[in-house]
Amino acid sequence: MTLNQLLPLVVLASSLLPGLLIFALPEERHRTRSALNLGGALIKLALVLWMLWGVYNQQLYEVRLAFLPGLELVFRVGPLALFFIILSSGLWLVTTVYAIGYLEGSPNRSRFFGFFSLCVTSTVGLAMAGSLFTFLLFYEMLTLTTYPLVVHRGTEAARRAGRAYLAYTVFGGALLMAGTVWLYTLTGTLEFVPRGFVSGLDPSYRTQLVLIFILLIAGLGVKAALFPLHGWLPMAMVAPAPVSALLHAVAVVKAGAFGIVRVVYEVYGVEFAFGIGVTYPLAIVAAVTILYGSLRAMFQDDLKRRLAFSTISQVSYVALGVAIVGPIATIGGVVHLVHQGVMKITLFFCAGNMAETLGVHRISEMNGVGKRMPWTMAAFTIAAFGMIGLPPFAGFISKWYLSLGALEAGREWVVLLLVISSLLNAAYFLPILHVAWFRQPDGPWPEERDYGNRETAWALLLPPLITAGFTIAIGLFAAAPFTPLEWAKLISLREFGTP
Amino acid sequence: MTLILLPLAGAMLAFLFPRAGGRLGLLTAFSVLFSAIALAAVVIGDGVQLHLLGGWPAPLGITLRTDGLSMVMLLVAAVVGLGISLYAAVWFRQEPLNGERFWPLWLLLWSALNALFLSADLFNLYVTLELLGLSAVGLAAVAGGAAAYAAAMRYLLVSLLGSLLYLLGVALIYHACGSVDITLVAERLSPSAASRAALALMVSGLLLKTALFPLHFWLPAAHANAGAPVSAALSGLVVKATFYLLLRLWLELFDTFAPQLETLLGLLGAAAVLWGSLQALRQSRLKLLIAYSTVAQIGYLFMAFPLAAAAGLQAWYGALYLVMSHALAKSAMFLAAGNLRRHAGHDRIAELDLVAQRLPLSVSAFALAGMTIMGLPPSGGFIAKWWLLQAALVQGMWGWALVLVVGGLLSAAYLFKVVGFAFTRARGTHEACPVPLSMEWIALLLAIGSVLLGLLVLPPMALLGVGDPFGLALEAGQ
Amino acid sequence: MNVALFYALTGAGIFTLGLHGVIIYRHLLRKIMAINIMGSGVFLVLAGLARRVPAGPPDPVPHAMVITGIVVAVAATALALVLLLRLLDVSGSVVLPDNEEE
Amino acid sequence: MSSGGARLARSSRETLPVWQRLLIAALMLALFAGLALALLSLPGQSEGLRQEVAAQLARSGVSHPVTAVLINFRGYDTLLEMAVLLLALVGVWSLAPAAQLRLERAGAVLERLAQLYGPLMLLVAGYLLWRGAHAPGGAFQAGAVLGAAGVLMLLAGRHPAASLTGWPLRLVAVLGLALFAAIAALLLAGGGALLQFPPEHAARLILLIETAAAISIGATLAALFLGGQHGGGAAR
Repeated sequence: MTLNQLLPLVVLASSLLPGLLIFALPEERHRTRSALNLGGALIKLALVLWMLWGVYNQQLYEVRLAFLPGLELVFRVGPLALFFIILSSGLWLVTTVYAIGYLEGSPNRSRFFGFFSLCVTSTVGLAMAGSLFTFLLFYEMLTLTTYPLVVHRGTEAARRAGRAYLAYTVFGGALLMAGTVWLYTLTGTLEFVPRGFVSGLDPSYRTQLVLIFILLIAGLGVKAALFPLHGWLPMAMVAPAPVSALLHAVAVVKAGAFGIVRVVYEVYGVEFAFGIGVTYPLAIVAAVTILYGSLRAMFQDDLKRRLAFSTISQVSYVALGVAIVGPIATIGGVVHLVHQGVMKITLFFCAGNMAETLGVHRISEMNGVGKRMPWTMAAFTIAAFGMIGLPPFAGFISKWYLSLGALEAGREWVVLLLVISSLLNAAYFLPILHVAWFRQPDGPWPEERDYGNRETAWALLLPPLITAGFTIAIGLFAAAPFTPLEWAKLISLREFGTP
Repeated sequence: MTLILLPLAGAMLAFLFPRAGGRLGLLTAFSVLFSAIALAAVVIGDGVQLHLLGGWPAPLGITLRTDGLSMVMLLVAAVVGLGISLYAAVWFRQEPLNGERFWPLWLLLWSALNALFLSADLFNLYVTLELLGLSAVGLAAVAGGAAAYAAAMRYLLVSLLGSLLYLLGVALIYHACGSVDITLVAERLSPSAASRAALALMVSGLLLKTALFPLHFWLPAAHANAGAPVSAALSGLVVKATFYLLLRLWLELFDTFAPQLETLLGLLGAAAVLWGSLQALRQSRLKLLIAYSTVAQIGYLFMAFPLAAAAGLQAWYGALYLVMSHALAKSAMFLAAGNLRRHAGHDRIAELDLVAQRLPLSVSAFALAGMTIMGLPPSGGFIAKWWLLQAALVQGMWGWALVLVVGGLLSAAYLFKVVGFAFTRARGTHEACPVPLSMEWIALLLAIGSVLLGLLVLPPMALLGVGDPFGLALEAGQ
Repeated sequence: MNVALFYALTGAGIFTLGLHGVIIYRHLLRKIMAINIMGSGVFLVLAGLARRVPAGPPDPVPHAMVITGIVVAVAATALALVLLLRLLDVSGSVVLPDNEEE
Repeated sequence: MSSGGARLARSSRETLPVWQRLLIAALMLALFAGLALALLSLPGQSEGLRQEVAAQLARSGVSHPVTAVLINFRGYDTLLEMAVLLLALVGVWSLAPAAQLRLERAGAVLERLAQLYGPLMLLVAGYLLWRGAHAPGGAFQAGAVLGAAGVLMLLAGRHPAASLTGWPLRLVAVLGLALFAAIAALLLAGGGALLQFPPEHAARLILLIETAAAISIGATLAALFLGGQHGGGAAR
């Protein structure tokens, strides 16, 4: 086995092994556990950066393991996979730092960090999956590994949320599996290839292919929180903040969105999908989700629930981008995978900071919080501006490319949709900023903890500042090499075969 | 052949020296595992093994035959049997008298299993069935108490009834074909009223023993009221043995006889999946929930019959893979449930939150085994479900596919009903009985085994194919 | 109708009667007896049909099977009866409870 | 005993509704009709395996065909069947302590009978065993007579000494199976198939096995009659 074949497996192992070791670790070995966590995350990031350089230089990292007769376990790291891996492993590192600070002194940390690592392993695994079968395996594993994180707090509400989460995701997984098996019986292969592998089928299979598409997208749509399959996401907000951050910025919702990109581009092929008329309905669903999420977000007082509905809305930009069918819109959709991730994780970190430091959970309690926690609110503000789509922040780039792409594809209504969505974004983010910066505090905070002369613990403050910095940087220098935008263009060029 | 004599000798010694039952049992368990592995090596190397007992060829003598299918079953029994023996050795420290009763019965049961998997003689199979059934009944009654005795009684009646139906079928076959050797009968059997009646009798007898819906009525009580090692053996191995026999008869003798019957078996299987899962969902006691889950899982096995008629190999592989992984997973589950029960003194699911946090290994074992039951990757159950689903969809049999999917969802519902409590916080302290760590590890290792089956698929499949038990070599390319 | 067939048909009848008894009686002793009757029916079929030889002594193999079967039946009956006694001891009942779960 | 009888009478009155009984009866009739059809479809004449047995009888070590089948040709069935018998004993003992025999005092007639018939039955058993090699008879018949003798003794109130019902009884109960299995294993180790009796020693080996089997069967049957483990009262 050559180094290039080994590398994907090592990347998987770099979070799998720490995860398993952490389970075995006694609860009170905090330092060892943190060392394992951070060490694994750093090693993974280093390896991924190495692969980034390799992929940029046309290297291919691929490994095939015999699994079932006729079905191999394929891991292949191309530009798209790497895009998602960078996002996951980068944000894993940041979130780990945050989680160590956040969970200081709370029980069951071995369990938490163990599943946390497994969750990242699943995410990276499904990013590297070179076939729908491999993808399915890790997709289901992701469900199982995130469940314990959702119910981690062990309260009645957490258990209810966990039940809802499972009901949705297991159902979605079953649909995805049914679709995958069905597809396999038609094609005999499940490997992702540019422009898809179903286009060669006899036209008489068209109806079946449409049904399979619906199954697959519905299965993925549960995790991507497409309307009406989004119900679990706001409920899952009972989880600890690092989990919300990870679930909603990186692992779960992005796994769904990423899967939709894979299915449209590398299973069906975008032209073929367009030809059998499934992309337009997908665009409609995405558009409805965008509006619905934004509207619901406006009426939430609970900060994390507002962010959750915002996620529902924003993740659908990805689906919208691929469903518009056009190279530029695709770049906009794909780049939003990373942009939305970086911005949303910042917001969740900040929300967590306020909850942890001041006991503030509701927007109505946030009066004057900017004076008490200026750094946190600064990061929050940057990310919120990015979400709204103000230049020069990251979100602007996504929306710009989506609009351009829509115009190019002759879908003017999408531009209108984006404008409305941005206005709605502003309508639910700006009031938060207003109360935080310009109102006076009502009195003492609900549950204030003392961190001396700092506004909160370093481990809690640093991560949002870093991600907020990224939000500015990847927007401002979008044209520099190795930014998400440039990489998305590379993906479009190399994997989707579009100019 | 040592596979039969070893546990038999162990049983006799355990009967003679009751106090040493545990040590003898472990010794037997390890030696059985070793000889099973040795036999597997021979089977892989040289193909199907025939052993003419007494040196007499069929039809006069009895033949033992080991092909891939038998070998897989023997290995499953050896691995699960070792796990159960190790567990029982610790479990019965608290109830030594029951331990003295357990060991001879358990080792006799094990010899019956091995004898059943090896035999290629219909009448001899009847004797092994009786040996199996009676030892299982004896084990089910070991725990004592009115509920266990009533369950064992029902089990005994069902078991005897099933055996007699089977035996009458054998009688008809002998008088129709002049032999009870499976291979010879397969050559001589022609569709006639006698052979159809034999088919009906033997199949219904075995269905009764395998507890296919609606003949499952005896199973939940019998499996749930026994001690943990016994439940594990009954649910993990004994029902699998009768299913194996049914499958063997089907493949060798009756596969061309009655296509309608295939559909019937499949329908009953589908009903079992749905009914068993719904019942499991309703249960408030953990062990009953697991027992009903067995009823449901048995249903999947029978759904393979109509699927195999159309799609062949994949469906059988799916069923066999389910047999293997379910044997491991279900025994792990019952053992884990035994740990929880011993710890808490009860197995009411809603009150398990008091104990689940203190036995993380047992809860992990339960959850990992649950993955197989739900058919989620990576686990043997996932592989099985993949094949079954593929077999259904390749023929456009949407109804079967739907049942497979819905069954998986239902199993997730009832299993997470239990797992969910593992994460809730214990409300204060209570009188807890300590559980030895070894008992937790054994359950966990068996559960890990069921997961590993989902990762290492090719070796068991290669073994399964030895001797082409499914008679579908031409389709093997698929 | 030859003798062998007559025995076999009688055996089938006894088997059916036994099965009938197993189903309709609730008393466990009757059920156990009914099962034994079923067994006798099977043995009669086995041994009866062994006489279908043209001449001379009958086919010995079914006879051996019947002997084996009888021993098994004796063993099973002994177990069943003792189980019944225990059940009677513990629960005071000679019928199976309807409720299958508790 | 009488209370058991009352229960029997009471519960037998709790019968099923008429329509169910009719339905079951109809089903049974259908079953019988099916079986009859099946039996009628069998060929009217059949040799079975008579010729094969006859051809090999000379090499089997006995001259009676049924015994040859039981102990030699299908000896493995018999081995397992001994295991079933042992299993019954194990099962029964694991269930219950020895039942208190409900006949408080045996009548004089019974005692006298036991005295008379005991030795006679032993003799009959021995004869049947010996005879089995070339005529109907053999280990099972002999064992059954032995068992009956044991039952008679028990009924007559002649319980065996406590020292005999523990370990010695266990040993006697496993003797037949153990010897059978041991010979089987030795033959296997000697390079032959399991239970492949060398023709020149077959007669002696079979007699040995049969003797042990008859003793075990007799002891087991009598012990089963007792219905529980002697001296195992602690379990109650």
